[in-house]
Amino acid sequence: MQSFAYAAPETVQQALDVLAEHQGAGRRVQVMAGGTDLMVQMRLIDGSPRTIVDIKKLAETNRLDIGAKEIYIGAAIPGAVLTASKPLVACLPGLVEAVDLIGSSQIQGRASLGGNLCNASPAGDTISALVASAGVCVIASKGGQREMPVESFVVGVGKNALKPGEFLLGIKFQRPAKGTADAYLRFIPRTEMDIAVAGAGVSVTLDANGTCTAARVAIAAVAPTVIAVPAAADALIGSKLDAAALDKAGKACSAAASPISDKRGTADYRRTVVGVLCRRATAIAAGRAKETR
Amino acid sequence: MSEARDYKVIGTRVIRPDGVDKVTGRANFGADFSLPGMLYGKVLRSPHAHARIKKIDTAAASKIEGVYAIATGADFPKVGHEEITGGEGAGDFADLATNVMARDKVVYHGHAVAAVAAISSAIADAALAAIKVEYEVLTPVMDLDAAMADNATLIDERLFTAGLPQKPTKPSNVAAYMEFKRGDIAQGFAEADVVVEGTYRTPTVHQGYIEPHACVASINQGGQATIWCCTQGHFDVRSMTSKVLGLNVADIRVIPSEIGGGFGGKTTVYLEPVAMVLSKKSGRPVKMTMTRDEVFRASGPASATKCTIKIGAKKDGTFTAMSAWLAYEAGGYKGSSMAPGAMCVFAPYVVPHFLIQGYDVLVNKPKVAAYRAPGAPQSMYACESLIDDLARQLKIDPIELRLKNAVSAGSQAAYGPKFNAIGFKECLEAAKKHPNYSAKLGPNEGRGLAAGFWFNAGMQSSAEVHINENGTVTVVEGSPDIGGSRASMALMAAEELGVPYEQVRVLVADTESAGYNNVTGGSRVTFATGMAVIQASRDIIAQCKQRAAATWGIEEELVEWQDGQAIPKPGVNADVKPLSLAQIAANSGRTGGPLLGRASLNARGPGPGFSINMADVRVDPETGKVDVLRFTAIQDAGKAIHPAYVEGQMQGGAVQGIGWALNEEYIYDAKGVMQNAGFLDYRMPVASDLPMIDTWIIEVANPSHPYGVRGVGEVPIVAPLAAVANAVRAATGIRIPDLPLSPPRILAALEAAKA
Amino acid sequence: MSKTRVETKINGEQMEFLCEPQQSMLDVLRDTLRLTGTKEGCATGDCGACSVLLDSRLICSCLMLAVESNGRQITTIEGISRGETLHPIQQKFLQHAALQCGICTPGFVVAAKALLDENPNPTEEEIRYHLAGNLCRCTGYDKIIRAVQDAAQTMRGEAS
Amino acid sequence: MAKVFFPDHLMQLTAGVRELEVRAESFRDLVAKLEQLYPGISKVLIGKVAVAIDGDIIHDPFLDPVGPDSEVYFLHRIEGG
Repeated sequence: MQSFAYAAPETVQQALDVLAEHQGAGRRVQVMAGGTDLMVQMRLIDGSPRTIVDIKKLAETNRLDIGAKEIYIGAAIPGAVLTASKPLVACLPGLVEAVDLIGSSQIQGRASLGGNLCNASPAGDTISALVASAGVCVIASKGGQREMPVESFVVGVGKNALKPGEFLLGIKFQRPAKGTADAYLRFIPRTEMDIAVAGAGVSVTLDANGTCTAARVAIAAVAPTVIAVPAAADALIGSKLDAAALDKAGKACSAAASPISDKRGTADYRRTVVGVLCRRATAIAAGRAKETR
Repeated sequence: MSEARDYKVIGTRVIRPDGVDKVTGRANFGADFSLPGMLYGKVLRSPHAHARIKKIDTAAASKIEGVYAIATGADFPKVGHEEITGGEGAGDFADLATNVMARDKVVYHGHAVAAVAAISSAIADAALAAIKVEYEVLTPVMDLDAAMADNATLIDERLFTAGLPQKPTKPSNVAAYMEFKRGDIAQGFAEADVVVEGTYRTPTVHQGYIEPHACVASINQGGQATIWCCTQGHFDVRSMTSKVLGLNVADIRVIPSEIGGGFGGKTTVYLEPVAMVLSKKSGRPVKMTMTRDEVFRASGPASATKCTIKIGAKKDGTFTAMSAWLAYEAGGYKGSSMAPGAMCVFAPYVVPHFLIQGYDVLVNKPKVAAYRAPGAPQSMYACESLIDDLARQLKIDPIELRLKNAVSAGSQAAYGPKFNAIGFKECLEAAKKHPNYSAKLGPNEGRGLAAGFWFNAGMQSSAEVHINENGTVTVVEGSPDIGGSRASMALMAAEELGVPYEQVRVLVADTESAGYNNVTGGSRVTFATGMAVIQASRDIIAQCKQRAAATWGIEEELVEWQDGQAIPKPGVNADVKPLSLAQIAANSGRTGGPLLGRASLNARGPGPGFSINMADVRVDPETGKVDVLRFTAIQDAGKAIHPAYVEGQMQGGAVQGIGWALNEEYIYDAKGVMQNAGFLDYRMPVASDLPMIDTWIIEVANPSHPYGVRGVGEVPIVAPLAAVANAVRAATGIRIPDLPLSPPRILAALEAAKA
Repeated sequence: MSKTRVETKINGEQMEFLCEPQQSMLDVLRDTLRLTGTKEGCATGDCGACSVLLDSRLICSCLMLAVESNGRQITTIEGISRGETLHPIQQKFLQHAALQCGICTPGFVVAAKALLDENPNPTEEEIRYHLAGNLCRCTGYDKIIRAVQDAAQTMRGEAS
Repeated sequence: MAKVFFPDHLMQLTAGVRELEVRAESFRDLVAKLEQLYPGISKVLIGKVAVAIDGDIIHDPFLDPVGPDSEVYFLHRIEGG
């Protein structure tokens, strides 16, 4: 019988070696960043033995870089560190909002952006914010690093595009230009501690006249994966983000949604509310974009 | 009996005696106890909501190294039918026995079918996985409509409805029918200018105590056993375990730990008899704890209900007739809190003509247990919602409408007797004056108001008061302290004896060290056990007077007790100095031995409790989300012994009620499997969901208690459901009769109203 | 199953224990080290009863592997007060009757300490959101919030 | 004489009588007199129901005094949570 094992490599190469070795031996291997989802899964869903590879000790998964051109967020940085980073909040307030919404203060002490993304939940709070801000996954692979847009990283419910032996190092972004800002809103029945019933991440760019020149919209918990909604972005681009444009974008989100009914909400409800969230998030992003202009 | 007097310590906000241990982590709760050589017990639970057990194969599990005992229904004795002489919802010992461990049939998802004890919990898990159970799966019956349908699948083929005027000819899922009536209901409705009617549903909800059930049981080869557990009633654990296992009561010692919440849910047994069987078979102590998932699936939630209420009234608001049709889910075994629900539904009002019909109905859900004022929140939610609609229709202020019909001393309660002094009108008058009743509301905001009621309970209690050699005091009692009752006991002993509060310590003792006490429930402890503490303290005073008289060589009648010392009565010509409790205690060996006061009683006259709650909410018209902006709880406590803990009961009950109103519910799939058996998706209120909960304590003394105490623990959960629902009605203009008022339900109603 | 040896500093004291790789910090604290002040309410990170500080950061000990604590520092409820005096948060919980059954209290005290160490003057809303991961079913939170507000004031050196 | 009131669910035992007057000194005495009127009723009245004597609810009545003007109501037992 396979038993549990735990490894906490200190370099990327060591981590890749452990993955290769254990997977090669036919063992089940699971990469752990914050571990807040993994621990619950092991308790409630599948407690079967595995090798747990803890990637919290790697420099690359802990690096937070706010460069002049590029932003890099290590995959294992706990939410509490990201929300406390003023430069990051200034650049990507919507993403930080999404991070901040993952669980309680206690969860924030452990849960990471990388874990939330790799977990690939349809309701993952950060994923739509990452898509809206055009995040790119930096993946450690046997042959070196490879990159992939967040949009194509999540491939199904709980499924990501990592191949055996790979793991996520971090996510990078173009530093938002002047006049660009993001926002993320989700709906939950309480004020905290729930999984999103629906969510919307929006990034908009405004020119000097207040006209929207670029936009990205992504919605959560209304389809098997977080999805980008180009039709909603199109409704915003070229407008002054007036009520009519917001309404059109909201309707585009509702139309793009293909939700299910479950313990967290009905399909009809999710479809309606995701449109509301898109509108409200866009208004927040627009307000922020004006301030940065 | 109630004595008007100036109190020295009663009514002060002292620090509770068990407080330091609780803020430092020293206090030992149910799962904190361990014994050397202890095994870990775990339960295999049914994956089906309704099935016959055809075969259980434990052979493979028993071969696993480290497994010391396996138990199934075959290891438990057959228990005959016998009513459990508790209150509502308690049921039958035969049902209790099969609820603890299924025999031939499982009646809910999560029902215990086997248990193992192993050297570690990991090995116990492996052993559970190796037990093979063959089931014949039956159709689950998951709600009242399905259960009460003519051709319903029967959960118990031998169950015939009790209480019907005519004996039923065939079995059904309706375990019991009950009727209460007065006057002529048809005449009453004929006299009405306005008749309103509504049907309301409430979901299955859980008490939500944060501490899962836990125990350690150890039974020796001679049949003598000790159980350490978290319970609201260790004497009940003893009696129930002895019945379920056929053991001698005197052979079972139950030691209560600190208890991490109960709210009625820890008034029965689940793990204790199982741990005993495993301990007997293994010859070692066995520890069992429930996971949160097990707590939701396999302890005792509160009934889902369907209630139809009809009210007839004159134009001026006077009620002429009321009727109620109430159906309560019991779970897989009979015994819901339908009867108290039926007795409470119209209790706050004077009604000349009424008819109340109640049904106790089996469904394939866990057997319900008591939950804070069991039965009352559901039926009174329905009635108080309808009264709100009636007030609107009659254009009468909801407080005035209730005042017009409110019961007061001398009114005949719908459940029978005439009320003695009660504080319902006082609560209504206070609400009228409360600034929150006239606070301004903004757009999409609404205010709701509702009344609450609970009988409160008396029952059996006993207490001892020991005077230590330096005059300090130890109170020994047997009512597990869930909400700070040791502080109240110490206050009452200090008040009587005339000593500082800090000199009194209180011990909740085990079944072999304390006299018998009924369960901590029914809001009875401060009232009844407190009465025992007062009487035991008076026993001490009588003894002290006698010792002082003997010391002074005067007649006992010439001594009185004042401010903690014996003094000669005014006018008595004796050249003596007062004797303090400490002096008498120090001299006790010379005057007849240690000072030991005792009292045991069956407390009569627990004063009924009333409340008024007001909620202000804002409803987001686009998402249906409800935010509670203000909440005001006004309640008659009779006399608040420790006001901070009375407020705490009011605030905690308010928030449980808010949760019940807004988001809490058991969600089942078509196969009868609960989908949200965890705190993540059961959605109890969290700190950021709430405002401060404003409280006003009203004190209309209960004439049957020396200090005027009424129970305060249960009333607080009754009114919030309708207060919140009425506020949502006011904010949206729409009456949504079914709880919870979750965002999808509200948004759907808003959209339906638009269309 | 081979056990792993872990060295960690708990409440300022260097400790060593053996654990299995999949064991949670909570299980080791309670079952191996007998530090039962840290409570289990859900074991899924939803109730906060198992709150501890990991290198002064607030976490749920049920969501952390015990092996991860190697070389780290952990503060549990047993380490909040030192010596003869209670921490101001503990004192204020007692004064305000901010506990009824007390099972959630250790988690609240630890979480409140994490908040006030970081933010000495939080608003009511900040306190409520910070403590949203700690469930209490008895108090309705009112007196807990007041106790934390009062403790903050005391810790800032202001008269309450 | 004390006034005695039965709830609907006990009226099957009293042949439909809802209230009557009984001279009794105590609850025990009262039940003994009711037993003479309605044989078999004492098995239910002692141990299975609660009683309110002059508005005070008593869970396990037996020796409790009943006054000449007392009102005695039989009730379903209530315990609580």
